[in-house]
Order: sequence, then C-alpha cells, then structure tokens
Amino acid sequence: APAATGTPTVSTAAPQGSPAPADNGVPGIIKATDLSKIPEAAKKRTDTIIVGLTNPSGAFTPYFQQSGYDGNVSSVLFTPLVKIDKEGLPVPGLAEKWDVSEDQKTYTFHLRKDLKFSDGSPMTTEDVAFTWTLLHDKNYDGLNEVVEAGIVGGQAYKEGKATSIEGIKIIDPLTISVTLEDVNATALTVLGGDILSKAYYGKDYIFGELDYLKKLHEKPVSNGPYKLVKFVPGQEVRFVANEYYYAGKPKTENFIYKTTEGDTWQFIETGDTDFANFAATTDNIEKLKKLGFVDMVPTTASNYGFNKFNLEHDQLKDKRVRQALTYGLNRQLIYVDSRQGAATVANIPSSPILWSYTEEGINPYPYDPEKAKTLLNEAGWKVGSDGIREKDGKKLTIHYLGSKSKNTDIFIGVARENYAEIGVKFEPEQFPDFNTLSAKVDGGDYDMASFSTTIISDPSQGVSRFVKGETKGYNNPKIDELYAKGLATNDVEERKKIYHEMFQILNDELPIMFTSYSKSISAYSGRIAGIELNPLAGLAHSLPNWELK
Amino acid sequence: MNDLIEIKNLSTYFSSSAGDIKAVNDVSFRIRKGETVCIVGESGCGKSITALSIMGLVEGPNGRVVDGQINFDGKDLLNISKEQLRQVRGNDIAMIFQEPMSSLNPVITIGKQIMEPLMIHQKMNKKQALARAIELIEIVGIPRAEQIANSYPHELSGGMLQRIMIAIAISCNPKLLIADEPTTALDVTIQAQVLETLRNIKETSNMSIMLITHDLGVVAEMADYVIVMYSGKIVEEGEVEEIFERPKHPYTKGLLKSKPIIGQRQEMLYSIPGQVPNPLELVESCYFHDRCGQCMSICETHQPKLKEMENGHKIACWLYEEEGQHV
Amino acid sequence: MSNTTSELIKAKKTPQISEQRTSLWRQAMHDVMKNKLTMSGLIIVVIMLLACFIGPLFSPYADNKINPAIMNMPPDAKHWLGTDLLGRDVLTRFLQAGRISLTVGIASMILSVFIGTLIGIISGYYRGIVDQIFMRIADLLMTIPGLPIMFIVGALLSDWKVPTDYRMYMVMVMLSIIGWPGIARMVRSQMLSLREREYMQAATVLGLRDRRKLFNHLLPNIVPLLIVISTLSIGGAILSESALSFFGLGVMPPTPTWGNMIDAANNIIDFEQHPWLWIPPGVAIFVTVIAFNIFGDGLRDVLDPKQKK
Amino acid sequence: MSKVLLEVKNLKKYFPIKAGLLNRTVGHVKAVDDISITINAGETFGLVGESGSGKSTVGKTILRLHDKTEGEVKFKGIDLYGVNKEELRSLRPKMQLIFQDPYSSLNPRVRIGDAIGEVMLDHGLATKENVRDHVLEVMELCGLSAYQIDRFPHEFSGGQRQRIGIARALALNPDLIIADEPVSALDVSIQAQIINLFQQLQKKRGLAYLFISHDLSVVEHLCTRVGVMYLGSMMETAPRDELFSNPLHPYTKALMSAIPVPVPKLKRERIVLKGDIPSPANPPAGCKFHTRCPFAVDICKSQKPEFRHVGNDHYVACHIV
Amino acid sequence: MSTYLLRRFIYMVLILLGASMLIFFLYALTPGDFVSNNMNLSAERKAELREIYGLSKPLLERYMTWISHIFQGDFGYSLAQQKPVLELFNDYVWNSFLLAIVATFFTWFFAVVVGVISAYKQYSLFDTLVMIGIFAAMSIPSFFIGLFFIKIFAVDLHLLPPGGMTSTGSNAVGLAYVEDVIKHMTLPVIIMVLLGVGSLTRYFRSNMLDVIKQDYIRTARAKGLRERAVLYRHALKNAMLPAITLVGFELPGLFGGSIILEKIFNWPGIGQLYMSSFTVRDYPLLMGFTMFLAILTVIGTLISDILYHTTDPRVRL
Ligand SMILES: Nc1ncnc2c1ncn2[C@@H]1O[C@H](COP(=O)(O)OP(=O)(O)OP(=O)(O)O)[C@@H](O)[C@H]1O
Ligand SMILES: Nc1ncnc2c1ncn2[C@@H]1O[C@H](COP(=O)(O)OP(=O)(O)OP(=O)(O)O)[C@@H](O)[C@H]1O
Ligand SMILES: [Mg+2]
Ligand SMILES: [Mg+2]
Repeated sequence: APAATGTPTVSTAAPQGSPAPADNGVPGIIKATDLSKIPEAAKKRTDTIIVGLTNPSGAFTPYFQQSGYDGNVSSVLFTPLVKIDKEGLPVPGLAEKWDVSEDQKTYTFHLRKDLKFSDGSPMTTEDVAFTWTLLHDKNYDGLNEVVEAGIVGGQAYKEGKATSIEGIKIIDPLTISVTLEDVNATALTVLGGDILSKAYYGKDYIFGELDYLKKLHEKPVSNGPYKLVKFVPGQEVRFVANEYYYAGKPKTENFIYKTTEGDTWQFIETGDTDFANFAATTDNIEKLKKLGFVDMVPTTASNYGFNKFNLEHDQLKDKRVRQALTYGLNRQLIYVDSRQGAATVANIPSSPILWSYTEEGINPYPYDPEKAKTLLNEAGWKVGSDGIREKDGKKLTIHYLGSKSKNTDIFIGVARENYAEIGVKFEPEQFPDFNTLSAKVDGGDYDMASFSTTIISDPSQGVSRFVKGETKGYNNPKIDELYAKGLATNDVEERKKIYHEMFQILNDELPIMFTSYSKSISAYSGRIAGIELNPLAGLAHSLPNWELK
Repeated sequence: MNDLIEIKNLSTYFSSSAGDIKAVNDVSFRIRKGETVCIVGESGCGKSITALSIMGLVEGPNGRVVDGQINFDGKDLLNISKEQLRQVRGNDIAMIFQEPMSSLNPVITIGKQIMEPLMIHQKMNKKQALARAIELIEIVGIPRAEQIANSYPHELSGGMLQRIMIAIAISCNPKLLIADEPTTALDVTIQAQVLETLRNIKETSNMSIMLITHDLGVVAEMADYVIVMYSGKIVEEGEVEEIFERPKHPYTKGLLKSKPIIGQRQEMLYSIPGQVPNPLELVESCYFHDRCGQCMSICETHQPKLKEMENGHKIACWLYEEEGQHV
Repeated sequence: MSNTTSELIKAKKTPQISEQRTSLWRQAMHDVMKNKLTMSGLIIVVIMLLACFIGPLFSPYADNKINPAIMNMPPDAKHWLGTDLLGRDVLTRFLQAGRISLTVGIASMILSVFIGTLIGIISGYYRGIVDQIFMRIADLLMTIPGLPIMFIVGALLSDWKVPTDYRMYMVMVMLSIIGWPGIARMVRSQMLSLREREYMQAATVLGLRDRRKLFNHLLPNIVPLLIVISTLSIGGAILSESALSFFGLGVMPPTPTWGNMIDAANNIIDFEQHPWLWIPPGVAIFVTVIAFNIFGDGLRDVLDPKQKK
Repeated sequence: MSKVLLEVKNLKKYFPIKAGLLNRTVGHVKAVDDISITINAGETFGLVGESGSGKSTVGKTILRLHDKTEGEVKFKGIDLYGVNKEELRSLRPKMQLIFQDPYSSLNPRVRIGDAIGEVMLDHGLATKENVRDHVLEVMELCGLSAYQIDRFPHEFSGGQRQRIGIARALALNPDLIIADEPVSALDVSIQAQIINLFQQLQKKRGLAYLFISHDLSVVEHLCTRVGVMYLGSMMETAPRDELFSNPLHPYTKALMSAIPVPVPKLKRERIVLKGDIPSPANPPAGCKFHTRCPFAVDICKSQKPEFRHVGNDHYVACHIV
Repeated sequence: MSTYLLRRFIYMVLILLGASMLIFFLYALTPGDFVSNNMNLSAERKAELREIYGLSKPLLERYMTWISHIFQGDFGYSLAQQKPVLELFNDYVWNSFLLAIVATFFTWFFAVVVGVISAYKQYSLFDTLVMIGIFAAMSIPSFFIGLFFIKIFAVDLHLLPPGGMTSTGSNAVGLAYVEDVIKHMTLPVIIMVLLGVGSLTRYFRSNMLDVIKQDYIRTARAKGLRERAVLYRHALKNAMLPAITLVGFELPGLFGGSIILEKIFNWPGIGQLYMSSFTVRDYPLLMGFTMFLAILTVIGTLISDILYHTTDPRVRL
C-alpha cells in the first residue's frame, strides 16, 4: 500500500486505490444496467484502461517517494515479496513462501523461480539484501519502516560502524533470511515489500551518497505487472503490460493513470477514465445508477477519523468531560445523515473491514445531551449565568481546529449547536490547508482537532498513537503492555483478543474522540471484467486480471 | 457671380441637459473667389462652429446643423452624402486649426501626415506624394524639408507646425482655406511669419480664405471683408475699411476702442462692461443689449435683423433701423 | 465710466446678500438621478443593502438553525429557496450572507482605500525618501503572489488569538493588504499631478499653511477618484472574498457569505441536483458587482469636471 | 516715492533636462540667465518677451516657487533666499502672484468666498467671525458682487475669475504683485476691464507691479519701466516713453513692428524675423539673438554683448548700438 | 548609456534582493514545514529529516545558502517532487505559458476591437451592452464559471474535452497533436478571456475616448480621410501607446499560471503545481517559483520602461 501522508479528516474524493469489498450491510456490487451508454471515448479504447490519479511527481522508486500518489504508480510497477489479502493477512507475492523461526525473530523468504525484472535481468536474493541494506543508509530520507523493524546490525550499519547488516543472510539465490532484535508481528509485511534491482539501482551506490538515485526515479526497472512507458508531468503516466511478470503478462495491454484533481465526475461521464472513487452518498449513488454503464462497489476505507483532544489542557484531562463531549455531539447527524451515508460512526481505532474489528463491549456513545450534562455536572462543570459551564472561574470552552472542507463546515455547524445545548462554548477555527492545521496542533494551541489516519493494514497501526506518550498527556501502562503483546505474537486469534481488550479500554477512556469510518463507492466501466477490490493493497492487487470485454 | 461659397441661414445647435445652445444662429454670408473674409468676435460667439459646420465636422452626438444651406460648387454641402463630403474635405475646402501642437498626430511623421491627403484626393503614389510633401514644406518656408518630413510633431516648434498645417491644407490646392485662429497660439514675431506665409500663398494661388480671429490687428492686416459675430449671430459685416473706419454697431465700436494701441495711449482704456450672455439663457432681444451703452427699450424685447446699408455694410442694430429702412 | 462701478451698481440691485450654498454633491446627485444606468445601479445596491440588513429580521427561521428533518429540500412554499444539507433555510442564510458579504466588501474597501489613500497622500505630498520607502514596499507586495501572504496572515492572526468570530475582520485585513498598493499608487500619481496644478502653486504663493493645503485643497480633489475606486473595489472585494472561500481563507462557516455558499456548491452534484444552493448567491454576487461597478462608473462621469462646461 | 521694493540681481534659473530610462540629467534649460531687475514702490515694471523667454520663471523664482540657481532676490531689503520656510510664509502676503490662466489657478472645489477668506485666516488678517465682512470688502473692491460669495469657480466667466484671483491676492494687502500675463487668456473686451482694474488698484493702494506680458501695447499702456527678454536674458530695459520712442535693440524693434495694428491697409515698414526661437537648452553662442537678427555682424556670433547703460536710464545688450 | 543600464541593473538587483528576503521570510513565517506534514513520523525521525533537509539550520544561514544558490542559477531541489526546481519549471511553466499567451492574445484582440468600437459609438446601444457585458464578465467567480462550462460543453454537449491538455493515451503528433491541444485549451482560454477582457476593454475604451476628442483626429477628418482610417490609423495608434507599457506587466502573468483555472481544468500548469506544493510546504519549489515571478516582474517593468521609451516618439531618447 502506498505510504500515504497524513490526510485531513475527510477529503471530498475518497482515498485513491483503496476500495474494499462489500460488507457491513452494504449491498455488494451493483451491476451496470445499460452498457450501450458507455461513452464513445471509452468505447474507442480497446486495449487501454485509464484510471484517475492526483498528480504524481515522478519519483517512482519505491521507498523514495514523498507523495502517496507516487506510491500508487510504483504499486503498479512493483510487486512486493508479500502481499496482503482483503483482511490484512499476508499472502505470497514474489516470495513463494516464508518460514518463521521458533523464537519468531528470524524470517526466511523463498523467492519464486525465474523471477525477472522488466529489463529482462534475473531477480535474486542479492537484490533483496541490497534493498534492505539501502534503506539503512544514513542519508535515506524516505518514509519506510524497515529500519524500525529492528534488523540485527541495522543500527550499526546506519551509523557507519559496519559495512553490511549482520542480520541479513543470503542463503542461495532464491533464499534469504533476516534476523530481528525483537519479535514484531508487522515485520513480515514491512520486510516483504518491493524489491529494487541491485544491478540497476545499486550500480553506483556508496554508503551515505544517495543522490545518484534521483536520476533513476523516472526510469524504473521494475518487477510488477506493468512497465513504465512514459511519464508526462501533470498529465498522465503510461504503462504497458510486463511480459516478464511472474504471473504472466496482464490481460490488458495498456494502463494509464490520468492526472485528475479531486472529484472526477466529468471524466467518468465523458469516458475519459474507466474507474473512479466517490464518497458513498445517496446523491452520488443515484447519479452513478443513472449513468447506467458503470459497475459500483461500495467499500469502507481501512482507516478511521478522530477528533484529537488536547489532553494537556486541564478541562480535557477528565475522562468524563471527554465522554460528555462525545455523548453531546450528534455524530450520527454529522457523519452519517448529512453525508448521506458516506460514513459510519466510529467508536474504536480500527476499521470494520479489518480482522481486528469488534463491537463487543464497545460503548456506541449515542447522541445523548442529557447524559452529557450529567457527566459534566459530575465533573464539576456548572452552568454559569450565560449558559456556559464553568469551574473555578474558568469557562468550558472548546477551541476546535479543522481544515477547509465541506465536512468540516458541517461539523462546525452541528457542533456549535450541540455544544451550546450542553453548555460548552465552541470556538471553531478552519485552516486553508492541513499543514497549517498540524503546525497549530504541534504548537498545542487547541482543544480539539479533526484528523483521520492513513490506511491501516495491521491493527497495531491503529493503536500505536496511544503508546508510550505518542499522544501527549495520555499514558496508560496497560495499553503499552497490550501493544507490546500484540506485536510479540504472530497468532491472529491471540492478537484479536489482545486488540479487543485495548479497544475496550480506549473506547472507555477516549483519549481521542472516534468519529467515523468513511465509505466510498468505486465505480468502473461495466465492460471491465476481473476487478476485485482490496482496500488494503490498492488497484495493483487485481490489476493483472482486468480485462476489457 | 464669382461667389465661391454661399452660406444661407446656417444654424447649428448643441443640445445639453439644460437646453439647446444655439452656437450658430441663422447666419448667412458669402465668400468670393480670391477674397479673404475675416470673422471676428469674442470667445464662444460661434466662429469655430461656423467653420466646422461648413466642413461637416460638427461633432455628435450633441451637436447638429439644424438648418440652412451651404452652396459650394453648385452643391449644398449639407445635403450630400458623407462620401461626397469627404471628397470635398481637404480637397476643395481645407482647414487649419488654432492649436498647431495638438492638431497634428504626435505619433505619425510630418511627411506622412502631409502625404495623406495627396494620396487620397490626388491619387498620388507614395513616391510622388513624398516628393510633393517636401516641396510643400519648402513652399511654406521651412528649410531642411527632407529632414523635417521624417520628424515627429514634437520635434518642431509651434510656428513650424502651424506652417506644416498650412502645407497640409494647401496640398490639394483647395478653393477655400478656412483658418481658425491660426496664429492665436503663436508669438508675435512668429505670427508675422505665418501671416506672411498665408499672404504669399494666397497671392500665388488665388484661393479664398476664411480667417477666424479675435485679433483686430490681424483682421486689419489680412481681411478684404469682415464679419463681426456676437452670441452666434452676425451683428455687423462689410468691407474692411468700412468696418474699421466707420464701425456702426456699438459692439464693434467697443471692440475697436478697448484695445490699447502703441502710441495712442489713453489714461483709461474704454471697456465694454459686463460679459457675454449665457448661451442657454438667451431670450428674444438684442443679445448685446445689457452691455450696450445705447440700449433702448426695444433692444430688450426684439431682435434686430441684419440690414444692408450703404457700401455693402450690413448691420443688426435697432439704432440704425430707420436709417436702414431709408435705403 | 468704468465697468467696475457699473457692476457694483448691479450687485446692489440684487436683494439677497448670500444665496443658498449650492452643493457640489447635490449637483452630483442630481446628475446621477438623470443617468438611468447609474441610477439603476444605485437602486440595486440600495435594494440589496435593505434586503440583506433588514430581510433576515422577517425570516421565521432562526440563525443557522439546523434541522435534520428537512435536509436538501428544493424550494417550496415554506422555504422559498429550499434548504441546505443541514436543513437550514437557504433564503435566510442567503440574506445573512449578503449582510456579511456586503459588510466585508464595504469594510475592506474602506480599509484598503483608507490605507492606500493615506500612504498615497503621504508619498505624493512629501515625496523624497518616505515616498521611496512606501513605493518600494508597494512594488514588493505587487511582486509577490498574494496567496502565500494570505496564508501567512491567516496563520499569524490565528496565532495572535484573534477570535474566530472575527475571522470576517481578518478577511477584510487580508483583502486590504492585497488591495492597498494599487490604490496608493493611483492616489499618489493623482497627488503628484495635483501638486503641479497652478492652484496649488497659488496656495503656496498665498502662504497657506500646509494643513490647509492638504485638507482644503488636495483632499477634496482626490475625493472623486476615491469614490470611483471605492465603488469599484467593493465589487472586487466581494469577488475576492469568494475566491478566498475557495481556498478556505474566507469567512468561517457556519457564518454564511455569498462566497462560501457558492463555494460549498462547487461540485457537480450540487451543481446538477441542488441548484437552489448556488443560484441565489451566484446571481447576487453577479448583480451586486455589476450594480456597484455601474454606479461607480456613472459617478466617475458625473464627478469628472471635463464632463461639465 | 523711490524706495526700492524689489531688487533682483544676476538671477539665474536652470532647469535640468531629464531623459532616458533613469531620468538622468542630460542638460539644462537656461530659463533665466542672469537677469537683474529693480522695482520701486508704486512702480510698474513691464517684462515682455516671447513664449519661452523665461518671463514666468523670473516671476516664480523671485517668489521662491522654484529654487534659484544663482543670484540674489531682495524684497524690502530682506534676502528671500536667506529665510526659512516659516519666515518666508510670513513674508508672502506682501508679495503676490496673479496667474495667466484664470481657469487653472483657482481650485475648482473651493468656494470663492472661502478661497479669499482662508488666506486672511491663515495670516491672521481676519478672525472666523469677521472674515466674511473682509471678504465682501475685497470682492467689492475688485468688482465682484456679494451674492457670488458662495459660488464655485466654474460658475464664473474668465474675466470674473481673474478678478477673484486679484481679490485673493489683494486680501493680503500686498505691496508687490507679480502679474504673469494676467490678461492674455481673456477676450479683448474683458482685457480692458482687467487692465483698468489694475490701474485703479494701483492708485488706491500704491501697489507696485511686475507686469509680465508678451503684448507690447498692453505694457505701454500700463507700465512705467519696461524690460525686454529673449531666451532668458534681458535685452533692453528703459523707462516706458524712452523705450517706445527710441527702441535700440533690434529685437525690440522687431517686436514692435510685428504687432498688427488695427488700421487696415496700413503699409508699415516691418521687420519680419527669420527662423524660430532657439531652444533655451542650447542657446546660440555670443549674442543669443544673432541667429535671427537682421543686423548681426561677426562679433555677435562669438561675443556676448554687455548690458550697457546708454543714457536716459536706458540699458541695452547689443554690439551694434 | 552603459552607465544607465548599469544603474538600472543595480536597482533591479536591489529590488530582487529585497524581494528575496521578503519571500524567504514570508515562507519561513508560514506555519508548518515539509516534515511536519507527515503525521506518521515520530518526533525523532522528524528531527532527523529536518537535519537532512537543512531545515534545522538558523534562518539567516538558510537564507544565505538559498540566495547564493539563486545567484548561481540554482533554484534548489524540490522535496516533494524529488526533482530540481528548474526542471519542474520546465515541465510545467510552458503549459501555463501556452494557455496564458493564447488567452492574452485574444483578450487584447477583443479588448481593442470592442474598446474602439464602443468608444466610437459612445452611449449607443452597442456601447451600453458592451459595458454591461464587461461588468458581467467581471463579476463571475472564476471557479464557478469553470464548473459551469465543463458541465455544459464537456459533459452535456460533448463538444469539448472536460479537462487536461491532451487526450489521455493519445500518441498524436504534428498537426493532430496541435488540434488535440487546441481542443483542450478552448474552454480555459474562453474563461480567461472572459475574465480578463472586461477591464482591458474599459481601459481601451477610455483611452480611445480621450483620443478621439483630440484635435488631430479632427484634423484627420478635415483632410478627408475615411472614417476607418481615422479610427484605426490615427486614433488607435495613440490609444494603444499607453497600453504598450502594460505588455511588460503581463510578463509575470504569462508564466505565473492560474491556480484556480488550472485546478478546475486539470491543466498541467505551474499554478496547480504551486498550489499542491504549498499544501505540503515544499519550500524550495515555492520560494524558487515566487522568486522566479519576482524576477519576471522586475524584467517586465524594465521591458515596460523600454517600450515606453521606444514606442512613443515623444519620449524617445
Ligand atoms: N461640443 C460642444 N458641446 C456643447 N457646446 C459646444 C460645443 N462646442 C461648442 N459649443 C458651444 O458653441 C458655442 C460656440 O462655440 P465656438 O467654438 O464656435 O466659439 P468660438 O467663437 O470659436 O470661440 P473661441 O474664440 O473660444 O474659439 C459656444 O457657446 C460653446 O459653448
Ligand atoms: N518646471 C520647469 N521644468 C523644466 N523646464 C521649465 C520649467 N518651467 C519652465 N521651463 C522652461 O523654461 C523656459 C522658460 O519658461 P517660462 O515659462 O518662464 O517662459 P515664459 O516666458 O513665461 O513663456 P510663456 O509666454 O509661454 O509663458 C521654457 O523653455 C520652459 O520650457
Ligand atoms: Mg474657436
Ligand atoms: Mg509664462
């Protein structure tokens, strides 16, 4: 999955390339009703599929990208060692299989036979070792977590104390093992990422000098289903099927990412693109149905939205206040009704589509102003003469930060009324872009701020923010302990239990206010067959099977 | 008849929000071949508008010629098509304006500006036109003609520009040259030069000149025939000696008396009291009555008509009404 | 007999000593009334102002009250312009929005005209180093694209804890930061040309005090220019506010402005399916800007001395 | 009555000529080039010359509307260039300027009563209470009617505006009025009214005038002494009668003969000068007039003639006199 | 002459230096930086990255490095795009330029023609309609009219493409390519012209009104010139003169891109890139681009001055 950067709570367009199968009561695929309505422009394309994508920058080397959109491109170009299935569980990619040692610290990957890069050169474990090593370079400025996986000797290499990484061992051209300092349940997927050709990307490599790579970003040598043909900045990225792809040449000869900005209605309608995601509002669904020529698949994103509380502010240190603020807010109206069902209310830090999700023992915090009032009273906040609660002469004010979007507008509109009712003064502030907002949050000048997480493929990612002071002002040793436990085992059932326990604690303590899981609808031309959507792995997951009828 | 042009009952009005301004109010006169007719009068009395009416250049949308005839060459200039009128302009009738500095296009060379009428009316080609333009510049007495032809108006002095204007005007040998205060903006010594140029040209080409001025000295020097206007009407006209030696209208008299003359110093100058009436507030009366020392009661209620008296002297004044009737 | 005395006699005949002071302004108003186009501009402006400032008082739908029961309803007898996605009455919001938009337009106009005029006058009147400094600052501001400046101002004001309810004032400030250099230049060049007028030389010869020269002689002569700039820049400011809304730098929701109302409908779905959301603010911006422009243009003609005899 | 009121010695005023992208000074217009004038109280000094000869610049430089380049200006014995701004302001009421153009010298947005009154207020010659009476007084003196006090300049004719300008100057009770072509923008019939007014006021108030004009006939009518300028330099000065009966400088002669006389068919012997007035930025060497002078000899081209006294208080700058 | 140019040049450098400081410190003041953008990074990693990017150095030092690089023609390396800034300009600026130059051409063309005619027919019905049209065009928010046009002309009528610069996947070359681009730029150009033509038309109209009142126009008529020659030969030339100086001021606009329109029409221009770089605080690109515009502005002013001094014979050197 692309290493997407943090995004504000909601963006009008649903995250690219992250659809999920139908579940959660939403009916599954809705088939196109009238294929004759397919626009001429689309009909003319017989061997090409076009998908919209916000402008990628041209940095197509995996691990060296700053923008998630470049990740979307490289996910078509590269296939990882280990893929993730729809529920977030690992499945073989370029690695045919893998073994985990008794102590769960050593992983041995077995590559498939006869793997080739797009230039025809063979791919071996040399390449794997090279890739892992490269990411430990002291000047590596990318966003990958391989270093955090804690390979034995990794840190020494990074500091220049060793010329190679001790924990990486090439056993033969098809077998490689890696040893970690500690057990880490996410290590398999982290290490099982994309592999760079050593012959190509490592030709000029000297420790500490990565600048030479920059010249290669736009000319990738890859191993995924498609090869790069041409990148036209601001316009499109063109691919052609890779004849060396391990699973055989993909069924459609050409694939194009067309640069589009935000809402892509016009391109779907005119047939300029074949695939797009929309927020799952009834309006959108109606419109898509009316188009008649698209298949629709509703999906829930694998992330969650939340309102960050500033726990360093006195009034928010009290759990009851946080709970009251949650009860006192009509989340159903804000996230579900006014969005015409394009989201559901969230109560735990995990998406409904992940295996870790549960509603058991979880308080849904239904909208209940009376309950909120009671809680506030209990917490000592009494209604003052102007209707605003106060305690020790201090008014109960919530200084809210949100970034510019229609959904923030809605939130502010509702929250202002809801909070007035329970005697809380609501002072909203909106920022033109996410960066200003996050700078403001970093500065601590807020009470509540809206965010959403990036794609979560492992439950640990959803809770890592509550661990070891990551959330300022929140410190719960029990959570720290559970978190460590959750990572220290590879047993899914055991992990489930651990995470459910964590979710219950977090749901009660509310270090943040859980807000929503956004739902989107993927729409694609009815004449494409073979689409199978995996919100955790992007389009690349089933792309080789896409076929134009 | 050797009349070149005859203006009959010309009236030109400007409409304004407060009503019509009768800039030219029922004016009739004629100009003979080879004659210089001077029109004098105070600022705003309608001299320029008379000239512009003849040229068909009264500017819309407010101004319009409401009545009259302008007979020239057997045609009524007010009744011919725009295209025909354009053929007359600059070709048969040419005009020079008061401000030489602003009357020439600042971004086009002098030579080109002289060549334009030649190419339009005389159908000359560029080369011929240029040669003729240089010739014309020499005719009006400017040295270094070729160099001048290539320069822009701002590089020349006012006197030179006015002579260039004359060159443009005479380029197509017009039958009538209208000069609207051609020397007012110039210094006396330069004025003398320009007037001399005009005189020379007139002598050599026998064209008629309609000279507009408010300087009685210039009139005396140039005119054969003088027309005195006041508030849009002709109040007196006649041969130049007649007017200067035997002025009849109190206004003409006043004008002649109020100008100091070197060597004829008086203790106090004579001055016509008051000021010209507001053109919007004119009522049936002699328009000069409230400034007139000899104002009678009839002057305040009735307008005198222009009547011919002895020696072709015409005058519009109630003082002479009886005299006139005797003739 | 000199005419001086004769005029004096005439003057004595006139009974009243001082007739009523004819006002330039009354004259201007009179001329405006006669120009149909200008007048229609003025009438529209007045109607807009009245509707927006008084209209909401008659609305049965309280300030921004959300009503989940009637979200996204098309216009009907109860809600003449329908409701928005939170069930708020569009008409009420539209009128309130007009109040804000017009206030923002007018206030930011006043602010930028004030700053621009002040700096323009100081620069043009004193010239020299002061002028140099101000004009170079203006140059610089005009060199640099407005957007980062706006982002920064927005962020700074937020850091300075300007209450969010005053975001409207922030928009005004931002608009005037962008707006003043142009105005200052115009005023300055006007000042420079006024300085050279003969009547200003006359004022110097007469030994008038500086203050009087400035306030009685120079200022009244730039007033017509200012009026024109002002009316034109009100329209500009209303438009700019909508552009600011596009970037999220505008007035903060839920406070409506025409700009953010139209921006909220800035997507194909609303465009197609909820036209009642964008037509009113769109038309209002359009009509108001036209009205102010036409009115300003007409005023310019009226106040232009060249147009008079 | 021969007290010296104004003394101008060797006054020079050069204007820089700016050109090019950087506004660099590429030369100087020698608008006034070494001019000396003395005016006694109650006297009228006429300054004639053609357009661009520097007459206005003389006037404005005397009043410190421009800075001088060189020379000395003494008014009532006070060096005008030696005083500071505030002192100068307090001296201003005694020396006034009347402009050529009655249309542009009045602020279109100031009522004439205010225009006349404000100067009195600013110089403490009247108080807010009595200023109106004072204004009416001067207006009456200048032949303006009381009912016009609250009107704006555009409601007046040219002649009336010139009166307003005069009234405004007179309100300060000056000793010297510099009149810069005050009648040349006016019609003949109105010219006479204004000239008469000038004369009357001089009688009543004992004013001295520096009367600038290009019209010799007006100057002859009004002035006691006359100076003739050409290209920034004085060519000839003399008492009026002396000058008009015995003009010495060829330029003066040419000027006089060029004036059209309102007598038709009068055959005068006339000196028509050749050529144009040279540019003051680049004046001819030697005698500045030699390029147009019908009598020029070799020495005129090379040597600047001295400004000499030739008797009868008559000064002239010419080699051949 | 050479000292002129030298002084002029020094003045330009000074202004640019001032601009560079202003630009640098303005961006430095802007809250957030490239690193703070990523919520997933730990505080240590953030510090590490800031070190790598040189964001942790003192402000003044950063400014000095930046400006000295600029003087060497090095505008830096874009953090988000992983490419040298100048290369990025090269990728995007020309697209913006294409749009702007075509739009500017038509804007001027229509402004001149309409301005001349409506001045000539002042107060006529045509003039009034033009005035209203001008104001109308001036009073539409650009993003809105963009959406409107896409909906009508692209989605509903299928007349023109809804956005982008070329048909996706097209391999057209030569004339076919040109045709493709023309089709794609039609809508944005129309909108740019609509938005820009108003004020320019007004400008020409009022210039023209001034000019046709001049004496030399009357002279031209008195010479017997045809009305068309009077208008287009004598009047227009004079009316254009003050506008010529505007040409220089258009320069930065030609390369500056249009943030809103490029976004709406998916035009691969620099304005869009600027906007997206802004949201991630890609300072090298932002500062480089702003500086680039400042340089263009200064050059534009110079060009204006030169044009002013060369086109009008009255002010020629
Ligand atoms: N375009 C116009 N609009 C309205 N009134 C006009 C216009 N042109 C001239 N007039 C009026 O027509 C009358 C005559 O003007 P005209 O220009 O003929 O006077 P003139 O005798 O030439 O004066 P001057 O000596 O000042 O040139 C004046 O009262 C003037 O106000
Ligand atoms: N402010 C100025 N800057 C530059 N040059 C000037 C300035 N004022 C006058 N001059 C020049 O100085 C010379 C003398 O001008 P001045 O106005 O004194 O002449 P004048 O005799 O008053 O002429 P006129 O009769 O036209 O009023 C002219 O060449 C003029 O161009
Ligand atoms: Mg005239
Ligand atoms: Mg002068």
